[in-house]
Amino acid sequence: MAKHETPFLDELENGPWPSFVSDLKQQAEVRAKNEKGVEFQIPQDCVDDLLGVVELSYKHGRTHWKHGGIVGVFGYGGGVIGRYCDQPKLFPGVEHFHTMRVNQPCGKYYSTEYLRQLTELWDFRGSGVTNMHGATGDIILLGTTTPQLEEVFWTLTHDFGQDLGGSGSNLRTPADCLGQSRCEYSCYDTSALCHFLTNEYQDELHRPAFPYKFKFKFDGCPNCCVASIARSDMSFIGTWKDDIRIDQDAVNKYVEKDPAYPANAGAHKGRDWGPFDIKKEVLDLCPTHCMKFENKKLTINTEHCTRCMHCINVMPRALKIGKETGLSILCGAKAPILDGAQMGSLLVPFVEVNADNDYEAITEIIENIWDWWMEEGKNRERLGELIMRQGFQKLLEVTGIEAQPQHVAYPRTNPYIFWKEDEVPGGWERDVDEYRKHHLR
Amino acid sequence: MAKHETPFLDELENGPWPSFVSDLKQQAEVRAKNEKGVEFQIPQDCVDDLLGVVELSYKHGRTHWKHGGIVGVFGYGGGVIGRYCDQPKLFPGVEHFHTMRVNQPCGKYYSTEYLRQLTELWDFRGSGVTNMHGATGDIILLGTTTPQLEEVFWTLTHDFGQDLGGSGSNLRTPADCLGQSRCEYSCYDTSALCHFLTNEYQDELHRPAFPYKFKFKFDGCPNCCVASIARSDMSFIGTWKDDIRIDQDAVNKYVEKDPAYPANAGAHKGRDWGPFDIKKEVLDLCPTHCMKFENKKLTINTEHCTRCMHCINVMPRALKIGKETGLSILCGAKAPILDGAQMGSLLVPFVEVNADNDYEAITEIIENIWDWWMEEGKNRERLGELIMRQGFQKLLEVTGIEAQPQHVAYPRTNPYIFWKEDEVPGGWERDVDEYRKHHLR
Amino acid sequence: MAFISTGYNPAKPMENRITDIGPKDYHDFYPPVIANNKGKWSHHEILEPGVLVHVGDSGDEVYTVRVGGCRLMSTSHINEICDIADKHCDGYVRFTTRNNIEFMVDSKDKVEPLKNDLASRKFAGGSNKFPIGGTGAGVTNIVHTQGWIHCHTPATDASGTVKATMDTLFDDFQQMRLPAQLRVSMACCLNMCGAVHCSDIAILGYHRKPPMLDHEYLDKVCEIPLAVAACPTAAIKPSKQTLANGTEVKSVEVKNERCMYCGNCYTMCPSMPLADTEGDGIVLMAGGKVSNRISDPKFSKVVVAFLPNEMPRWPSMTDAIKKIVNAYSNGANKYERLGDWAERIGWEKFFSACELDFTHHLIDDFRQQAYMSWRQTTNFKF
Amino acid sequence: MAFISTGYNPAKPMENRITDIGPKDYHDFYPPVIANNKGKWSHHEILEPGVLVHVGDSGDEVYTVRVGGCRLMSTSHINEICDIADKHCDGYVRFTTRNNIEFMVDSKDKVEPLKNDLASRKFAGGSNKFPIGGTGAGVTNIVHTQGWIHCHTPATDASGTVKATMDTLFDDFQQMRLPAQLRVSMACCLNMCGAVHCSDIAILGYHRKPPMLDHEYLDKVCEIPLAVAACPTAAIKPSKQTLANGTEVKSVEVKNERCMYCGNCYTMCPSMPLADTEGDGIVLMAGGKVSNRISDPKFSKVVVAFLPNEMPRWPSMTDAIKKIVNAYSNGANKYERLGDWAERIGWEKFFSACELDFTHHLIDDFRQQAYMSWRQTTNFKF
Ligand code: SRM
Ligand code: SRM
Ligand code: SRM
Ligand code: SRM
Ligand code: SF4
Ligand code: SF4
Ligand code: SF4
Ligand code: SF4
Ligand code: SF4
Ligand code: SF4
Ligand code: SF4
Ligand code: SF4
Repeated sequence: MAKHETPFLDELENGPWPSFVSDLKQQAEVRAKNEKGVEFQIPQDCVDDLLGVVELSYKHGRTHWKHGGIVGVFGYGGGVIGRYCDQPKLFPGVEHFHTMRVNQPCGKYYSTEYLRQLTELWDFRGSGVTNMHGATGDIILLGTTTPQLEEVFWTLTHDFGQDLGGSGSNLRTPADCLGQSRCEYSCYDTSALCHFLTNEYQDELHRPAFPYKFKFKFDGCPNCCVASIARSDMSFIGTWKDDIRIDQDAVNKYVEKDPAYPANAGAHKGRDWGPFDIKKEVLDLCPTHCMKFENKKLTINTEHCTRCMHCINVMPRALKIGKETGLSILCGAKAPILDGAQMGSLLVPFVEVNADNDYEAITEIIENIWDWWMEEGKNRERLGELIMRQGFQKLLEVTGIEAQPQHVAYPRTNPYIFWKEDEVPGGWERDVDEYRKHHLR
Repeated sequence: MAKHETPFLDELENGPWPSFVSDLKQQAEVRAKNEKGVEFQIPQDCVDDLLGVVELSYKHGRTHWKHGGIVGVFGYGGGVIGRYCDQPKLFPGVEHFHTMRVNQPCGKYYSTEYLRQLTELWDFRGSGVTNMHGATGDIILLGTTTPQLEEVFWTLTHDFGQDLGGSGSNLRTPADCLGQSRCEYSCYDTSALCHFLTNEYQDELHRPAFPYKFKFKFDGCPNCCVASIARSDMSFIGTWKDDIRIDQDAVNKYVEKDPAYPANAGAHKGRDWGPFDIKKEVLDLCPTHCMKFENKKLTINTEHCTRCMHCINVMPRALKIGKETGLSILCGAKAPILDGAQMGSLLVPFVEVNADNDYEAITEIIENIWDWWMEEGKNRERLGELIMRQGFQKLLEVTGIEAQPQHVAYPRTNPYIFWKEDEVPGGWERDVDEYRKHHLR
Repeated sequence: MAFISTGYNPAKPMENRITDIGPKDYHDFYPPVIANNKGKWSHHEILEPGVLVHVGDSGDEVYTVRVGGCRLMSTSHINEICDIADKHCDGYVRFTTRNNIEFMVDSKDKVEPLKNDLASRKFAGGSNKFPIGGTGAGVTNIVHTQGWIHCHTPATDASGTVKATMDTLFDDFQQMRLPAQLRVSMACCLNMCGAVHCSDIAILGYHRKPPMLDHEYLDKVCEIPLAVAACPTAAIKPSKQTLANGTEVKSVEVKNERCMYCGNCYTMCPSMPLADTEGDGIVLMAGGKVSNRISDPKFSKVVVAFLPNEMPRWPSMTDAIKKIVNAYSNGANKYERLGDWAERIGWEKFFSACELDFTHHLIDDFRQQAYMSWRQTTNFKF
Repeated sequence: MAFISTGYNPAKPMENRITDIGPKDYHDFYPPVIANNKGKWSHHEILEPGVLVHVGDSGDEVYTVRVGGCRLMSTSHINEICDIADKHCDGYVRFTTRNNIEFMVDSKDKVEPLKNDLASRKFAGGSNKFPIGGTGAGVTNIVHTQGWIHCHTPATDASGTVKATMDTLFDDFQQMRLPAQLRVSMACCLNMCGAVHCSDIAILGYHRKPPMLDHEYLDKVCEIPLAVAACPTAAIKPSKQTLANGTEVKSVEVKNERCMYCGNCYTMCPSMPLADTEGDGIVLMAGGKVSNRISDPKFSKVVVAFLPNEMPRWPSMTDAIKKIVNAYSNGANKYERLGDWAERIGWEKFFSACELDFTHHLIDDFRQQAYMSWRQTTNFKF
């Protein structure tokens, strides 16, 4: 028998999509039965109370959670989000209900062995409720009490070889698309770079020294499957410099509608869009119109290709990314609070990805940016806002990168150019009396 | 013999384009000779000295004109720009060198009789140098002395039936494209409306009561030959609501390359662009792709046509603007000082142009806007800047116009919507103690 | 329930402490076929909704079956995932960047049994545990945030709005009949913990009332200067207040007309709650994207300024979403994302095609760049 | 020279005063063929560069011969225009919105004599008085401002830079071989009295040094609060200054790093001149337009941050302009305006095609909308 009546939530058990309500109810029952004989370290009925508190929110149309206060594990400035219920009498099981952010493995592959370790720990020391995964990428262990935080951390580090993720004014847990592990489009090994930098910057991840949060995300190609361009202060997106590799035979297979060569790898199979038409579907949609198909031969004018991925996506068996691969770095993406949302702005059009020298070329840029931001960033000012405030030029200056037309979508429309004194012959100090000799008052 | 040596300016007598230097020299000579026996009311050698002062600027790379100070005609706050030379000893002929702005006739047609009246007056009481025309549209009489201002004004008003134009924080001289007088594209009579409003708002034009300058310009169609959309606080641009009228025979003449039907009325005759191709030159370039040419028949899906004029421009003998004509009003255009340039923003998608009721629908909008701007505009704040500061919604509110998707290029990308208290059920006043009953601290 | 210690000693926190070891090494979690072919994949195909094959240069194949994930997930559910992965996939599984679950097998014949197993599993309430789909030109999982399950600032629930929406769009999760990918995201407040600001369709929780002021406690619980500084519109200023009982306390005052209900103050100061039954609700945005394919990434636009919180299934919201998806599905060209379609036909036609009202709230008035969104041309459609 | 009065009496300014009568009525100035066919024109054709015919529904025709106008024009020149109009055009003439002069005749046979007459007239220095052209897909007259002829704030000359440029582009004034109209505008300071902010090519005078401060006179000549308020970047503040002779005066101080040399302060206060031989010069902008044809109107972009004032013929400036025009002429499609071309090929290719350097000055850093101009995509060309 459920502890709380949940008429509102019960409605959310209907319909085909997996019901979180059904899952929570099943979990409440599992805990109530406790067939495994777990020595629950937090209230056994916490999931019942979680359902109860959410039901109350459904009744009121308002949340019943309060501010966290500062809870965490010793020496770390992040990884835990404190949370308390504002009706603890009604729902004592969730009076304290902090979450722990556990740094997910790159690419989000798991062995079941490891997952079972995690679930066992979380049944024991937490609510047994998780997010797989949080929006930043972490494994979110949702709901435990303050005394359990260090215990969970101990088990994670000592027994699982696993650290917490980020929160607070830290480097946040970096995340990547699966990249070369299972994608033919990936221009570099996203997981290798993500893993390396996560380890390289453990101190930045755990000990708040930044003006605000800072996010890294790694996309293997411009399709942006981890949405790095929209939600990371530094976004690393794979690209290439040379020609798209064309297999002309395979192109013609597409043109001939060979069933083993479905357009866009079959992504549009669910509707009859008519037979494949290379002109309509590829050439005409190429944003730069840099392709030609003549005499059964496809040519691409590389000088004008912007590597948007469209043609490759449509004909993956025929077109392959170039061989001279690397990545672009874009800076400053963030959600709208406070000054409006930003996409990442292109800072580095192309840099090689070289694991052999520990990605030197990349870490240098990161560290130059951090130095500047830590020096100049105001409290709660994201990198994107600092760039807006001090100007894109400043970002170029601190990273030692030369201005290139690639940096802009279009040059400035206003002529309000700030010159530096040393750029202007004669400088700014002038003698007004000398001037007045030629220009009477 | 020239009064001043002008080695720099002399270089500007070379080359095919009409030389202003040659013209000024000819004028200096005419004044020196004075064959007509004019009793010059300002220094006879003022044009010599004008050449001298400009030559000095060419030497120094700096202007030699000083601020105007307040000069003008009695009771008017505009129409005269004061100007003094900063080397009056060297160039006494231009020590005082004010300009008068004379309100040009709509469409800028002139009879020679009238022009000769003007030149005669200006030889007599001014420098004999003009701008035909100023950037706003006025006839600019360039250079006279303070005592002549009233005299010129007297002659203009008494003898020529001609008033001054605007300057200062006034309505500026309205200007129009030639419109229906000689253009088949004109959707309304630009000159009639321009003339009517200029007369209707003589008080606003002559007596400064505005926060800053205010400009009207009138374009007969979206080709915008008087550039109203870029440089008038209120821009009136002709448009229509119904179908573009198609003469199918004439379309086919174009398609058949009939020499009497040159593409774009012959505007591209100077280069061989190949034979006319209706698909490439019209259908494919139509920004909304709303045209079809099948079985020798051209059709336009009016619902999707944005009346950009392209197809009509290319085939003026075949395509004509619709019959249900009117104009769109756009607000706020201005040059970049101070907050960056603005184009006009669409306020009224369509309004009829009805001379019979004195353009009531239009004057109402104008006056509502002025009321608001005079109430809320800061000193030296253009309408566009006020709209930016108080929001486009405010402009809709004061003009009583309902928000329409036509008002935006795209809806807002940020969700920072300001609600009015009365739009939100229950208003904003709430009882925190009541709230705390359900949400403990 | 007795406290069981790991060995951690609060008196000596540094004793035997292990820190800064980062995440698990991903190499440990690769199924063999992935480990063997990494960086050497030739191409892929979506065989049917939810089922992909990737072919290596070596000729190796990996078949992936993708299933919908309810990312708010119990350990029981995760254990069930593990059971399946153990049974079919040699003990490996992965999660996608949009919280779907991917089961991978290394040969074609293992696909059907896996699919059948997945499809057979239902929750007690009747919903699918592991619906197959989420690939190609369709709807995939909604990325979302905490909502009433865990956060202190939401203006709506996350899991509930998502469940209602995914039920509505379920057919498109299991089919690939849309013109292109359609990505729906959800964030329960303006902080926008999902990438809601650039999704094809975004559901956003929004407050519409300025904070209440708990004057009696404010100075005790909050740092007034921090609360004042938190406000992006400078609506808050310090002020003295006299309580009902006559005592004078230090507190703050809010200029309500300047407030945009962002909740920043509440994040800094618990004595300034904003949540309100009638004030709170949903904003719908549309037309954003993040991929660089064909067109540049772009922000979502607000297309419905407000819908009330209609618990438990938000029917007005799901209706509006359905209208948008239908209109898009009928109107867009193959490969055309929702935002690209709206731009092609013009936003004025978007509103009529989707049968949505345009109201003054949808006109930007935030900061100077608002100007860029107004129409600076006579090129518009009636 | 004796003062000759019109009758105006300064002691009684209102006596017999006539005011508020507005402009002359345009009806008085229409040539008969215009008056008769107004509002009833059927179509037109550009017969050759500078020569248009408009055909009325009635069958009437008006032939227009357009000639370049140097809008800084003496009465002698205007009288000559009148002579021509009297001779050929029944005493009517018009000026265009770009300061060209249009002579109209009502039958074809009057065209040749008119053209011959116009072409035959030269200034003593050798330049054409009335060059025929300025129509169609070519260069027309440059709209411009006062410059050193009359204004107190210019950073360069207007008439001189225009003459030098029109000499350079003269062939394109007399031909129609460009892909589309190419409109050049000129403004001698940031006030931009021409519509320079949306021209295909714009020449802009620009200062690069903050104002000098004439402390000794400042407070005598200027209203300090107005000068302070004039500054858009808040670079000016009131301050006390000690002159060489020891007297303390009220004056202002300018924070040079904040100054963007706009000259607003100088407009308000003559004791803050900015003009400087080395500091002043030319900014070139490109890619703007105002017509709504095909694409929306758009702003010009800064493509050359600075070129020195090279009197009297500004060769670096005319070279750069020539390079832009040539690259455009070679690269653009028929009907494609310069800005549309640059957008199609990408601004990165514009710079290489025109052989212009890209420098950090060209990246926007003015106000928040600067952000919109940065590149928020991986879609770029190397
Ligand atoms: C858990 C998570 C949402 C989720 O359900 O998945 C989350 C939850 C919170 N976010 Fe977030 N954010 C989460 C990912 C994001 C993302 C998405 C991302 O990282 O890709 C964003 C948008 C991207 C960005 O950073 O701009 C995001 C933008 C914010 C913001 C706005 C920051 C800004 O500069 O615009 C805030 C407000 C703040 O920092 O005060 C915020 C604040 C919060 C707080 C800490 C609210 C608070 O002030 O206490 C939330 C705690 C909720 C809770 O009770 O657990 N969260 N937050 C996500 C982290 C899980 C993880 O570690 O994997
Ligand atoms: C005479 C004049 C109006 C006036 O009241 O004085 C005028 C007259 C005509 N314009 Fe214009 N335009 C005139 C200034 C303009 C301007 C204003 C400006 O440049 O400051 C523009 C906007 C330019 C811009 O976008 O930057 C302008 C943009 C057009 C267009 C659009 C061209 C385009 O490709 O964007 C057309 C259509 C066309 O050319 O086919 C047009 C078409 C025409 C037509 C064909 C209209 C007609 O049917 O008679 C006229 C002859 C065109 C020609 O000369 O090639 N007119 N036209 C102006 C002549 C200026 C000059 O002396 O050169
Ligand atoms: C598994 C996953 C990566 C991961 O590390 O987990 C992934 C995997 C693939 N993506 Fe993706 N994408 C994944 C999230 C994304 C995202 C991120 C997001 O939505 O938050 C995007 C950006 C969406 C956007 O623009 O808003 C994304 C935009 C693309 C695109 C560009 C589509 C477009 O039309 O703009 C492609 C290309 C395509 O579909 O042909 C692509 C293509 C692919 C391919 C075909 C790559 C490959 O060769 O294997 C993969 C299968 C596609 C499929 O499922 O239809 N993937 N893909 C993510 C699955 C999410 C899910 O569960 O649904
Ligand atoms: C004469 C003229 C330039 C010309 O050579 O043609 C002109 C000349 C001056 N303009 Fe202008 N403006 C002239 C048309 C314009 C235009 C174009 C237009 O009206 O279409 C603009 C841009 C459009 C606009 O209004 O935004 C223009 C934008 C300015 C500005 C910037 C206003 C702004 O809000 O951005 C100023 C600065 C000011 O007002 O202090 C200015 C100021 C001036 C002053 C009064 C400078 C001053 O502060 O004393 C110039 C007097 C020069 C002189 O010595 O005669 N002038 N001014 C034009 C007026 C002639 C006429 O009446 O026909
Ligand atoms: S971002 Fe590119 S490389 Fe990464 S998974 Fe997506 S398509 Fe593959
Ligand atoms: S990647 Fe994009 S830009 Fe390059 S050829 Fe293919 S479709 Fe065109
Ligand atoms: S704006 Fe239109 S109506 Fe006016 S002259 Fe130009 S083309 Fe003709
Ligand atoms: S006016 Fe423009 S939008 Fe309309 S049909 Fe013609 S080309 Fe297309
Ligand atoms: S979006 Fe807002 S309410 Fe939702 S989890 Fe993030 S911070 Fe909390
Ligand atoms: S909700 Fe936001 S805008 Fe309103 S007072 Fe609080 S911080 Fe300021
Ligand atoms: S642009 Fe500047 S310098 Fe030139 S006339 Fe206008 S105000 Fe004077
Ligand atoms: S020139 Fe402009 S920015 Fe510089 S001090 Fe003067 S007003 Fe301020």
